Amino acid sequence: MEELLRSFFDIDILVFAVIAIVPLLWVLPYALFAVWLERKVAAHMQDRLGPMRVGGWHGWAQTIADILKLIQKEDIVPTLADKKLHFLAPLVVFIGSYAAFAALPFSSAYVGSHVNVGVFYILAVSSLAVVGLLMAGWASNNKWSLFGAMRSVAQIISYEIPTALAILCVVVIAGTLDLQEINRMQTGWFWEWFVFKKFPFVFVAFIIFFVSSLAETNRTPFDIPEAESELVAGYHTEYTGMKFALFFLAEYGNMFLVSAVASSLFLGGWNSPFGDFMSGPIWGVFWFLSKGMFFVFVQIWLRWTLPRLRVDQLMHVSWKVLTPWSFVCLLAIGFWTVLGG
Amino acid sequence: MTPQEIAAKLKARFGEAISDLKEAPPSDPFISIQSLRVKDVAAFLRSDPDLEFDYLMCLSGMDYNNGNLGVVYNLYSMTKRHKLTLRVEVPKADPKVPSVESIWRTADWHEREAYDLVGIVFAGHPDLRRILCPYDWEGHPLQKDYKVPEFYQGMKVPY
Amino acid sequence: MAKYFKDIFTSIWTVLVGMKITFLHLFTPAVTIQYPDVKPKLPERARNRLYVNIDDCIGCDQCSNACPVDCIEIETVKSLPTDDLGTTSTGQKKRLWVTKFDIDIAKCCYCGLCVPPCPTECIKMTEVYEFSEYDRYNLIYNFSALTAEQVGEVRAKQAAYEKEQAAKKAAAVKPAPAAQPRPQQQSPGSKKS
Amino acid sequence: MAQIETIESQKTSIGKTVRTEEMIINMGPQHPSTHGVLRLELVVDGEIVVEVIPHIGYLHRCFEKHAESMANYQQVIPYCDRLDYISSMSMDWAYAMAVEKMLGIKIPERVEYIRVVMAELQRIASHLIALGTYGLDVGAFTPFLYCFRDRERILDLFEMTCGARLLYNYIWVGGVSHDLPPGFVEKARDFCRYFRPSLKEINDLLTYNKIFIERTADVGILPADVAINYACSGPMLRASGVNFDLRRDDPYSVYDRLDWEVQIGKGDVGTVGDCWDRYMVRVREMEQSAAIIEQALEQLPSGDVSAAIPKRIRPPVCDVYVRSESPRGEIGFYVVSDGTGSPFRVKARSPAFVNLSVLPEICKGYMIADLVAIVGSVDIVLGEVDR
Repeated sequence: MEELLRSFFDIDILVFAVIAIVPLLWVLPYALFAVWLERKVAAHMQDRLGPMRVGGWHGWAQTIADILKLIQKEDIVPTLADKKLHFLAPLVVFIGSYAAFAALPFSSAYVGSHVNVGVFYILAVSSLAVVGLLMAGWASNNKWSLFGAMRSVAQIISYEIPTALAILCVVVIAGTLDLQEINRMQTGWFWEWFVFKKFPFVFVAFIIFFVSSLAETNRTPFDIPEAESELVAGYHTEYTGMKFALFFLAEYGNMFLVSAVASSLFLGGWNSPFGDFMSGPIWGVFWFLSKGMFFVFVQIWLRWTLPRLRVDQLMHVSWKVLTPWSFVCLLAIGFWTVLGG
Repeated sequence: MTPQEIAAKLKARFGEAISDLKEAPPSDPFISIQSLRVKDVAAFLRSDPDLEFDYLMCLSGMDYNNGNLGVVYNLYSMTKRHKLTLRVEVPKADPKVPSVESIWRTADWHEREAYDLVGIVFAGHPDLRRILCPYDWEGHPLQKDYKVPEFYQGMKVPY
Repeated sequence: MAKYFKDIFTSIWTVLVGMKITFLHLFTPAVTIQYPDVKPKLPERARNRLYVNIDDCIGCDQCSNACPVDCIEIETVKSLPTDDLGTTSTGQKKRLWVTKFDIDIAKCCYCGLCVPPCPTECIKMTEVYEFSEYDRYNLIYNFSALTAEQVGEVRAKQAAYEKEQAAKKAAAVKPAPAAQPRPQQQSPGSKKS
Repeated sequence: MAQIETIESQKTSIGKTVRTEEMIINMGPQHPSTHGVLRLELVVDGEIVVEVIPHIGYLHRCFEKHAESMANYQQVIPYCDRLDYISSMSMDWAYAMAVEKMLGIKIPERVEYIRVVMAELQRIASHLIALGTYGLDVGAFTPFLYCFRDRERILDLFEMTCGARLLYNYIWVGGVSHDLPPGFVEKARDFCRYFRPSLKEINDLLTYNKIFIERTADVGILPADVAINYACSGPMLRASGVNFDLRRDDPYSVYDRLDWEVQIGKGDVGTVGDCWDRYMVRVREMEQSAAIIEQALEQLPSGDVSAAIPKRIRPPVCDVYVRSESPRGEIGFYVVSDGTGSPFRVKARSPAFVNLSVLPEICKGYMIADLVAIVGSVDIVLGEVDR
C-alpha cells in the first residue's frame, strides 16, 4: 500500500498521513456501529426492542444522533478540578487506544506501520491508557472518580501479565513479533490457525488472552473501574460532552483492538478460514474485520450476561488463576517447540 | 404466658412502679409504667427466663393532647410467643424517658424517630439526633399543637 | 486444591449456562411495545383521568369530601323555587346551580375514592392517560357548565331572592339578621388563563 | 463528635512520612445503588468500609401527620399505598386489618381469600424487584429486566382488578373495592404456571452464577441473635436461620388453612445469614407464594365482597397494634382512636426502617462493593423507611 501511495504523491509526510487516516476512517464508524450494536444486542437479550426511532430501520441513526448531541453539549469542568489534567486525560486515553491501531494488519496489503515488533508495540502503547485513566480520576477531584482510577490502574497493570504471557505463547510458536508475519504463517485452512496448534495449550492461552483482554478494556465482568452501581461512573463521572465521547470512543476502540489482536494472533487474522476460497488483500480486510467484530459481539454478550467481580476477586483471578495457567501454557509450548519442533 | 400472668409477675417485682393490667377490647391489654422505671422493667422483661421479651416490635411516641406525651412499647417474645404492651406517660414540659436502646438495639432508630416527631427526650440514648426531619428543623411535627413554620431556610414551607 | 479446580470449572460452566440463556433470548420476540405507535388496551376498570358529567351533577359535594388530597373544589348556589334545573339521568331533581366544579388533576392521586360516593354516578375515572401540559394551570379542569356571566347572574338572582326573603321575614317577625352574603370570590372562569 | 473521635483513634501511621488515614465519602442520596434517596456516610480505609452512618428522611412525607389530619379512616389508605410503593397491597391490608380490629367487624370469607391472593401476588412482584435490583447492584443487568417482565404480568392482573398498576387502594376497611373481574382466576393460574420456569431461568442466569455467589456468599453476615435484637423481620430475619413468619406464627386471615412452608436461610454456599441467603429466601418464598395463590384460588368461595364495608367508620376509643407479613417483613400499624371519625394517631412500624437500622452493624470491614451488595440484600424501599 505504501508503494501504491508513493506512486501518487512524492512527499513522505502526505503518504504517512493518508496511511494514518485509514484506521480512523474505520474507528469512527465502527464505534458508532458498535454502540448501536451493544444497545440492540442488550435490548434483544433482555426481551426489549432498544432504540427504534431515529433513522427508521431499527434506530440505526441513534448513535449518530447521540454523538451530535454530545458534541453540542456544554463542556463542564468542576471548579476544583485540575484543569490541565482534566483536559489532557481523554486525549491520552484516546491516543493510547488509537496509536495501537497503527500496527494492526488489516489485510495482507495494509498495515499502518510495518514494524517488526508489532505485538510488542501494541502491548506497550495500549498500556498508555492507564496514565490517562489515572489522570482523569485524579483531575476530577472526585473521590468516586479517584476510586475508579485506582481500581482501573491496578486492574490493567495486573492483567497485562497474563495477556503478555498468552501472547508469548504464540510468539514462541511463530518465532517473530511481526504481526504481518504471524498472520502469514497461519495461511491455509482454519486448522492452520495457531489456536488449534499444540492443542490444548494454545487454546488455553487464547482463552486466557480473551479473558484478560476483557479486563484491559474494562468490560464486564471486570468493569469495576466504572462499576455503575458502586462508583456511579468511575473515572469519567465528571466528564461531559466531547471529552466524555472520547472516553467512550477509546473504550470501544480498545474493544476492537483486543479483538483484532486476538484474531490476528490466534485465529489467522486476515486469512480466510477456507484455504484459498475468498482470500486475497480485499477479502483479507473482510475476514479481519468480521473476526474482530465477532469478538466484539462476544464481549457485548458477556457484558449482558454476567455480574461484576469485586476488586479482590479480580486480583485473585489475575494472579492466582490466569497468570499461573498462562505460565503453564508457555512452559508447555516452549518444551513442545524445543523437543517436538 | 397470658398477659394476666405477666402482669402479676411484674407487679410482684416492681410493685407501685407499674399499674395493673388494663383490658378494654378491642384495645391490646397494656400496663402503664412510671417513666423513671422503664429501663428496669425493660431489662427485667428481656432477661427473665419466663418472659424473655427479646423482640421490640414497635415503639411509638404519642401526644395524648392532655398535656402528656407518651411512649408505647409493643413487645414480643420469639421464644415464648407472647405479647405485651407497655405505656409510659410523661408531662410535656419535661418529656424525659430512659432509653431502652441498650436492651433492644432496634430501639435506637425508633427512639430517634419518637424524639424527632413527638419530642420525647430519651435519657441515655447514645446518639439522639433527628432522623426523619432535617437536622435543623424546629419543633416536633406530631405534637398536637404543632404549627407548621412558614419558612425553612428561606423557603416557603406550605408550598 | 480440589476446590481451586472445582471453582474454575463451576465458573466456566455457570458462565456458559448464562451465555446460553441470554443467547436464546436474543431470538425471542420482545415483550415491550413501541408506545406512542402501539398502545396497550387498558382494562375496563382502569383508573386514569377523572371526568365529570356535569349534566348529572347535583352538587352534593360528596366526592370532594371523599378526596384525600382535596383536589376537587365545588361551589354551589341554591336555585330559586321558580327555577327548573331539570333532572339527572338517574331521575334525581337538581336543586343547586353548580357554579364551580374544579378538579386539580395535578394533585389527583387516582385513588378512586371519589367515584363510589357519587349518588348519580356522574364522576368517573376514564381511560385517558395522556394529558400532560406545559402550564400547570391548564391541569385545573373546570367542569362547571355555567359561564362567568351566568354565574354572576345566578348569584345576583339568589342574592336578590334571599334579600327578598329576609325582607319578608323581617316584615313578618322583626328585624332579622341580614341574609349572609355569599362570598363573591373569583369566578371559575378566571382560572382558565 | 463521636464519629470524629473514632476516626482519630483509628488513624494508623506507618513510618514518619507516610501516613494513611480514613477518607470520609458520601454515598447517596443520588447514587445508583442506594435504592432511592438513602444517604450513607462512609468512613473508608482505601476500599475497606470502617464505618457506615445512614442518613434517612430525604423522602419524608409526614405520613403520620397526614393520617391524623384526614377526615376519615378510609382516606388514609391511599397514603398507605405510598408507604411501600412496591407492595402497596400489603400496606393497605395491614392498615385495613388494624381498623377492622378496632371496629370488630367480621370479614366475608371471599374477601379474605381475595386478599390472600392479592397479597401473595404482591409478594412475588415485590420480591421480583428485590431480585432484579439486586442483580443490578452486583452488575448483572439482564435479570433485572426479566424480573420486570414477569412483574408486569402481575401488574396487569392488578390493573384488571382495581384499575391501578402501582398504588391500588384496593383493600378497604371491611372489604375490597371491587370483586375479582371475570377471567381473573384463570389468568392468575396461568401466571403461576408461567412463573415457575421463568424463575428457574433467572436462577440459572443469576442465582447459581459463580461470580454472583462469590460476590454475595459470606458477605454481610447477620447472626440470628443480632437480627432479633435489631427486630429484623421478613426475609432478613429468616435468612439468619430464624424460623419465624407472621403468616404462620401469628396467623391472620386464612393463612392457617393453606399449606405452605416457611423458608429459612440454610447457608448453602456460605454462612447462614449472608447476602446470598437473604436473596435465596426471597427466591424460595416466591415459589411458596405461587403455591399459596394456587391453593387460595382453588378454595375461593363465592359471595359478596362489599357486605362488610361500613358506611361511616367510627371506632370506639381504643388503640391497637396489628402486624402482618409484608414482603419486607413485619408491617405494623399502631392506630389510636379517640372515638371520632378520624384517626388520633397512626404509627407505621415499617419493616425496611427497622431492617435498615442493622446496616451499620453488618457492614463493617467489608469493601465498598460489598456494601452495595449488603444494602441491596436488605431490600429497602425508601418510601417506607422515610414515610
